[in-house]
Amino acid sequence: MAELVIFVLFGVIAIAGALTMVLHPNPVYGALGLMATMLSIAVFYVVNSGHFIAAVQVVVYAGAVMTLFLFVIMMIGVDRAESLEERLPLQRQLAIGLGVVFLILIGLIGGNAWITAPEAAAAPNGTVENIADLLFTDWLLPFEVTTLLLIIASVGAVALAQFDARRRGGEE
Amino acid sequence: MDVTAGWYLALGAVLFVIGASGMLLRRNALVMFMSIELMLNAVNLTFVAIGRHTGDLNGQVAVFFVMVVAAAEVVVGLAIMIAVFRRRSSASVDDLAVLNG
Amino acid sequence: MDFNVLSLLIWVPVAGAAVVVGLPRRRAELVIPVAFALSVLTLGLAGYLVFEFEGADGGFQFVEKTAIWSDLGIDYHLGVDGISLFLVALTAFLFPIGILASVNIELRPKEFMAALLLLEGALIGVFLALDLVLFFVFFEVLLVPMYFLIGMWGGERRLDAALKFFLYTALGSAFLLVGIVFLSAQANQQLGSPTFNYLELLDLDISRTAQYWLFGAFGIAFAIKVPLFPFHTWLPDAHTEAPTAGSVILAGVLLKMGTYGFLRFNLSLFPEATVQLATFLAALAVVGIIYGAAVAIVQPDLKRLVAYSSVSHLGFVVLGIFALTSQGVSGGVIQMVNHGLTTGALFLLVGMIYERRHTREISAYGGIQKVMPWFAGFFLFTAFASAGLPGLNGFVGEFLILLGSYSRHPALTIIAAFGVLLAAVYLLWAYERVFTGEPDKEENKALTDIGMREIGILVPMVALIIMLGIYPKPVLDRIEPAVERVIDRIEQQTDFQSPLRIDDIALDDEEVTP
Amino acid sequence: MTEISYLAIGPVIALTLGVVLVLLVEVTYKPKVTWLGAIAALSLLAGFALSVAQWIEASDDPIIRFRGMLALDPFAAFGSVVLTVLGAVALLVAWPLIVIQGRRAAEFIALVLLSLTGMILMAGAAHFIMLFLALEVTSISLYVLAGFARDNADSNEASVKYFLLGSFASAVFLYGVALSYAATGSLSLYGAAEFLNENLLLDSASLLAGIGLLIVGLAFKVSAAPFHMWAPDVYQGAASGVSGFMTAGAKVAGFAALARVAVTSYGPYISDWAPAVAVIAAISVVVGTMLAIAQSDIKRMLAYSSIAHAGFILTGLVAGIDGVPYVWFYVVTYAFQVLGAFAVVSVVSGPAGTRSPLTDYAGLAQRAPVLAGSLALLMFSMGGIPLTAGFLSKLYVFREAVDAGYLWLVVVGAVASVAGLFFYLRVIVLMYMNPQSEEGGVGETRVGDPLRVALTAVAVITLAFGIVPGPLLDVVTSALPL
Amino acid sequence: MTDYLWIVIALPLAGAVFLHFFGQRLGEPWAGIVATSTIGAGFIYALVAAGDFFTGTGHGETIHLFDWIAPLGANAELLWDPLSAVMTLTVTGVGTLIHLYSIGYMHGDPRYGRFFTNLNFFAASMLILVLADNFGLLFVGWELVGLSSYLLISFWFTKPSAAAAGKKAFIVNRIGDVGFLIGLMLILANFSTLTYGTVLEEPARFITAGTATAITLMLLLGAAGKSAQIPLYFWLPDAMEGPTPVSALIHAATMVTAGVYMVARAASLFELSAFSMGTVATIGAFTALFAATIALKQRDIKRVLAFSTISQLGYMFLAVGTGAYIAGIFHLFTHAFFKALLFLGSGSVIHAMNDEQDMAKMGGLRTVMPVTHATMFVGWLAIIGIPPLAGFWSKDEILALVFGEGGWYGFLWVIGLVTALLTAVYMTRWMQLTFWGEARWDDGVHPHESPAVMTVPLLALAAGSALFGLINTPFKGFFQPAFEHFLEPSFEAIEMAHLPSGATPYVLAVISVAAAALGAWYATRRYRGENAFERAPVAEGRTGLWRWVDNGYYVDDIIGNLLVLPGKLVAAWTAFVFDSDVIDGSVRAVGGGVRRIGGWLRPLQTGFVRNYAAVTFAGVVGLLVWFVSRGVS
Repeated sequence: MAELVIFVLFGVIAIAGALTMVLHPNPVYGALGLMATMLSIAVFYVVNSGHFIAAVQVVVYAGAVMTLFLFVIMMIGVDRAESLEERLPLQRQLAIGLGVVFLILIGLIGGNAWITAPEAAAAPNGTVENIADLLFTDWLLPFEVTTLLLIIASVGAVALAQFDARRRGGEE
Repeated sequence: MDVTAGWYLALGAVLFVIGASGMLLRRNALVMFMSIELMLNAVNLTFVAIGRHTGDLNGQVAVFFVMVVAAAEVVVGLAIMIAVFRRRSSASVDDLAVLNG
Repeated sequence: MDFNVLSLLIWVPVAGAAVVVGLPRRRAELVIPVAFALSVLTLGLAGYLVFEFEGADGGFQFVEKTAIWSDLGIDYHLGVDGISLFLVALTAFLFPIGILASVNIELRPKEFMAALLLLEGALIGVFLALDLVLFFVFFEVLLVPMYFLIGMWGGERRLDAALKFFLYTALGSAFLLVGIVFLSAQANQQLGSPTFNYLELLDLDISRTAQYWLFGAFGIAFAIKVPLFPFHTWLPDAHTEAPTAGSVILAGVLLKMGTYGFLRFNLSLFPEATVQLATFLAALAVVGIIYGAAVAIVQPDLKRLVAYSSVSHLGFVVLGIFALTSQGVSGGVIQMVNHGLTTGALFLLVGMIYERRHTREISAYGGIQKVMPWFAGFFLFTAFASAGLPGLNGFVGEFLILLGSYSRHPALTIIAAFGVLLAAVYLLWAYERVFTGEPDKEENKALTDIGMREIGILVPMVALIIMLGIYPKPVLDRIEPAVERVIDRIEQQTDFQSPLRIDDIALDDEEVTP
Repeated sequence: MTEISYLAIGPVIALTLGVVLVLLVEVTYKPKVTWLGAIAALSLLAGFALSVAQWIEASDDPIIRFRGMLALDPFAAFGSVVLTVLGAVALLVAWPLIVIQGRRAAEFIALVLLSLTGMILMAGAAHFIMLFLALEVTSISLYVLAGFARDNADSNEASVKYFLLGSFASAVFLYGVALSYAATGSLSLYGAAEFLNENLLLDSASLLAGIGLLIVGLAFKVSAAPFHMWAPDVYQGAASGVSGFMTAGAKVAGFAALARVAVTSYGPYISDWAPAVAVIAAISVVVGTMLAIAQSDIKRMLAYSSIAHAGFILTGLVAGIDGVPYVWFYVVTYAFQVLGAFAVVSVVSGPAGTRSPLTDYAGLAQRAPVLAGSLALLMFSMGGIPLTAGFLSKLYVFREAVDAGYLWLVVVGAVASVAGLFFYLRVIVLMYMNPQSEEGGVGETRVGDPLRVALTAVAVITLAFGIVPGPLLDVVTSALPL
Repeated sequence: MTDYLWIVIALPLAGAVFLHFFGQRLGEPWAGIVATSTIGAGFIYALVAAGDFFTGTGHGETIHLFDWIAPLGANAELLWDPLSAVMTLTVTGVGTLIHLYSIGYMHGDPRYGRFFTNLNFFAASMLILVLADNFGLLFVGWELVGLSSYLLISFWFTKPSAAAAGKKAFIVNRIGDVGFLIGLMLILANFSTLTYGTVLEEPARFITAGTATAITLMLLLGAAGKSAQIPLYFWLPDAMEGPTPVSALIHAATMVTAGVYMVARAASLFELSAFSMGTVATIGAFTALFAATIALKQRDIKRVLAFSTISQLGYMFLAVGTGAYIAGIFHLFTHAFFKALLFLGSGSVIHAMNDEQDMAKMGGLRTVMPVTHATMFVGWLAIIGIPPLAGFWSKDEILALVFGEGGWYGFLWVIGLVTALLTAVYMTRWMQLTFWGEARWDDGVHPHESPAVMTVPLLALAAGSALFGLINTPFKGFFQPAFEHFLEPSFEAIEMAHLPSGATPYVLAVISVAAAALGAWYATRRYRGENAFERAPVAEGRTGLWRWVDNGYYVDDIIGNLLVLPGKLVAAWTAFVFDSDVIDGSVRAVGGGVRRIGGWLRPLQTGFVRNYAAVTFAGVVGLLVWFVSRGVS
């Protein structure tokens, strides 16, 4: 019963946050809405015994990523309400129509059987220990591959966004 | 009334569709990007819910990796946005339509 | 002697192309002699082939078979029978002539000769291939040198013509490819292993419906190549814009790939559909005969006129093939050779006059028999050969075709006979306008008659035209057994009975009752 | 731990080492760019050698390593052989572009190597999350490469578009992974296959929806219609020197992943996914061809043609496991062709250029016979003219599709390939037969040595495998996933 | 001897080949001498080879030379029987004389050698025609004489009218040849071979009367083309553009009789169909009358003779159509002499008048050209049928045999008789305007007698015209019908027409001679004095009927406007509207359409990334629809 209350409450918050992001003319509000959604999802993680990822969700997503977003919004200077008028023909109808059809299709799936894999008696316990246990055995290789992603992120960021300083150096 | 995994899956699907619609509806590149993040979050929720149902912790580990990917993507993505939009004071992708046809 | 003469026939010219391209720039004067020598060598090989060919055998001879792309059952499988023998010989014969006719090419002669030699190898390959994919490879790849021949060395509208030629024929090839692939899938199901081997595919049991579709797929490719009405419009453009050697080869050999394809593949592989559709194709052929001739009559351009005459003549070939009688089919085969010679010669002649006056307009000429009597003589001779004058080669084929197809398509054949009349009309009318009267234009008065080189080009063609007209027996004797096999096969596979079997003719008079 | 196999990740390690070295050397010594190239070349060479070693090892004893994460099978080994060679040729092609990057060259080289690493992992991934990671490694590097020329508006636009749409597709792909996970309870490709082999699903909706979304994600990477919209803009907006690599690499890796996922995990459901793949193939072929005809810029034309080729390759995939060798054959030969074609473009319109109007090619045959000859050969091959690899590729995939009962798809493909000839021939017409060839044409014609080597390699591959496909066929027929 | 019969063909053929290469170099008169001697030698050879037929001991034999188109039974095989012997002798005999004559006539022509090449070639072709043992080889000769005719008519090719006439002759002949070809198709379809041996020996074994009618009518079309009968006669008058010896040899004596020969040769086929026989006879009779009426008003010295030839050929058709094959061949034989004579004589006149052909500018030549006039006088008497000259015997035999058939043939006899009257009129007019009366020469024209090389053949032909009738008189003893006996072996199995019994033939002879005499008398009266050449036979002026006759009943105009012109228009429409717009237009439309579709699709690639996302998402949804519908049970 408690879970139902939590699901409804944070479910509504999550959807509201998501809709705010999509519909609010000001990207800053949008970012905040998304942050609300993310925090709600963190709550759901906790409910589903995903303690570790709930923490990561809060720290990385809500904390770092969304901050970064807000920072860039400010930096580019689009921290103000913008027109939501649609200039592309059919675009809005398509977006809503396709979204509805997509939901109906997913609903059809859910109407039968979401999960055909065998059901377990108990939910897994996503503590740091348990996660680490998996992460450094079964998931060793993906864990190492993430380093590649980090290299790419840093090299990419430098290659794209680093201005002036080194170029000046190069040109001298 | 038990909250089963299906509930979370449904919620995930709704969030995913909202994210996808955001891609189509908003012309602000940053908002579009946030929509993608929303979609990834929706999928993450799905993963966790399925993992709960099947008693499989791998679902949660997968979420961890998605987060890593998302973080890297955000770094690069925002770098691209900065490189492209910094001098424009606008983040409208509708302004980027020189290449067409 | 034991050597792979068929392979040599294909690869000597191809290697020749490589040699020509490899000649150093400063030895440019060697290009034409080398190319010519290699084409003559090929002709020699073809001569050897004709000479060594066992006439009474209707099957494939000199067969070579090596698995090349074995995973799909694609073999390097060559063989020659009475049907392909003379087409190979014709090809080998026309190329040295084409090369000699092109000695005045100024733009990139090296590439020109290389393209010609490549074309020769591929063309011979088409006629020798007994593997469907191999056939298709040759069939398709020769578009490339031909495309360049038209596109680089052609007339004013060469770009459009080259593109149209390539795309139109490639469209047909696409259907052919689908048909071939489908056929091999059938083989996979029935024989248990994939194969494109013509001889093995003959054993397939193809349903009637599938036969219709396959006949259509193969048929469209070949009908475009022939070209049958209404797929003919690429032909006048391509023929007209191509350089002389290109036109000669195009008309002389390239079109024969279509009729050869019909005969080799459609008749043998899809006998049921052939019997059912024979009248339809014969009808298209007859429309082509009359239509091509009628359009040729009013052409203001000499080369276009000859091009349209090809449509008409090839109609005869198709009519003969779909007569499904021994005489008709034999006539079709020999007419392929004949048309190659006569129309080839006509294109050479048009090329010669074009070189002098740089116009193909009939109205630009008049009375040039007076200044170019030799040229006029050759032209008239060739025109009559083309119009099917007895004693010359064209007649033998047309006669066999008309008489052979009457018993199967009486009404159509009677209409086709008027093509013979129209041929006389357009050729003689053109001759009258170009050659007779007093030369009234200044440019025409100054024309010089053809020289020794040009006569040297024409004489072998004329000799063959006469020889085939008077004594076609060696050719017919070699063609017939192969043709008989085709007809036999149709009779075995269907309930069709060919009228006019050769055996009937030999019947003792006494045994015949009305 | 026997699950750790250094051989299985040998090429990845080699390339990663190369990346790290390039970056460190650059930071430390700021050497001439040639040195950086040498390091990259060495790492590619090592990667290639290790890939060959993988092949030798795996053809006897294919196995999954890293606890179900990475396959060490002929399929993966072949993929990494091809990709290392492709990477080497791509670096040769991109060399003039690298040189003009100045001090940013190290980053460029590093990103190329990184994306290659991702591609190699895509070919070997045996786990959906592993595949997702590999996909992202590849994609994110390519996003950066597309926008590498920061000052070029076209490049900017391309990278934004590529990034947004690519991430969108990744999210869709990931949702597919989730649905598949829901259906099978496994995130491993082989785990899923095992589950599906052992259990007959009464209700396969979530599985099939998952398959569908997975196909979308990978079809996006290989630019199959209707998930192709990004491709023309991105290939055009990227610097000419690197668009070839983007096209070719993404195709090889994308099809490798698609083939493995489709035939190993979902092989039993071929009757469900093959029709969908066939429709995608048909749409790709038709849309790619039709739009290519209407182009006046050769880069866009090549992009649309690559969409059509994606369709042709998918035609082979509808036959399932039987078609995989021919998918390989097609995608490998095509990858080199498209790389070669863009190489010519990068000369004519400059390595950093983004536009390459067809008019630049008028009379190219006179100004640069080598370039024109190579491009003509590639055009004929892409058009499917015999004696080129392009013809045999088409023949093979057509045959497989007919065998699988997709005659209609083959008819569509065959007709479209003729229509396609129209624009391939148009390039040749311009280069060889243009009436204004004397005055027309402004493009560059100087060909450097690296490019010469690359073009020769491409031409040899195109011709050799068009005439003697046997060796490659022998290899691809055994390059099957475990 | 007969084994080497091919020599008869080979001689002129070799002459033609030799002269083709060396004729121009040999020049005058050697080229002519070579040509004449080859055909002359052929004549002698044929004469010797025919020895057995003269003694009545010979019978037909075939000589196989080599296989030609064996599948059709069309091989190079010669048939040597009395019929072909007669034809061979006529061709070579008259041919030799005309060759000889040409040596003089062609004097000074720049293409002297080429002329004899063609003339020799014609002789060879004609010999192939008459010696063939199957319809295939017959058709070879049939077409080759057409070719020679074309070459010789347009010999003076710089004259546009000559070139056009040659073309017209060939094409009109080809119309007939198409019919002939269809006939051959029918023959092959029914007999499986073209060999005479099978086809002509009791054809009833293979075919019904209906089939025979079809075959023979088709063959008749061919014959009508070659022999200038209605409806394909109109090329022959134009053919007079050729040099006069050509007109004499080809368009009077030999080639144009090929049709008659062919009908006689295929008698056993024609016999099976009464309808075909009637058609042959009727066409012959009406052509005879029709051409004779046109001849009445012609002013060109050669055109009169041309129409006369058509008319006389009509007699021959009438004969073979009646079953009077031998009489037909006999008339063919005598006609060869007197018509060749008349043509050569007119050639002599033309030569003397500096190539003038208009009779309005002649007259009174009797005195300056005595030899020519004398020989022409013989020819005139022969053609109008005055006994005992050749024309009388042959024409009268035909008329008598036709009369004897009765019924419809009785009507045809009347036409024949009227034609005989008209023949006398126009031939007398011809003599009157050319040789008699006063001279109407142009200034500067000084007629003179021709050289011996021309007059000797005239004399020889005149002798033939005068005497050869006697070889086939219906009497006993010395004047027995030798010609008939000679030919009989060729018509053994054929039912021949019979002469009426009793005195009727003599009465008929008297009637026809009277008609001829009447016509001649009337014409000498009518065409005397000023401007006789403008005068119509009855009534004055160029009005009404006579205007029609003057213009050959406007047949050429009708054909030109109703057949040729619409034909050209249809062809032009086909070529420049249908072919280029409809057929090629649809090809281009397909090509252009593909491009246009590309053009239409291009704007869909808008460049807006959100559109791209929408399309992608639509693809996602589309794919999901498929997959979910497959998965949801």
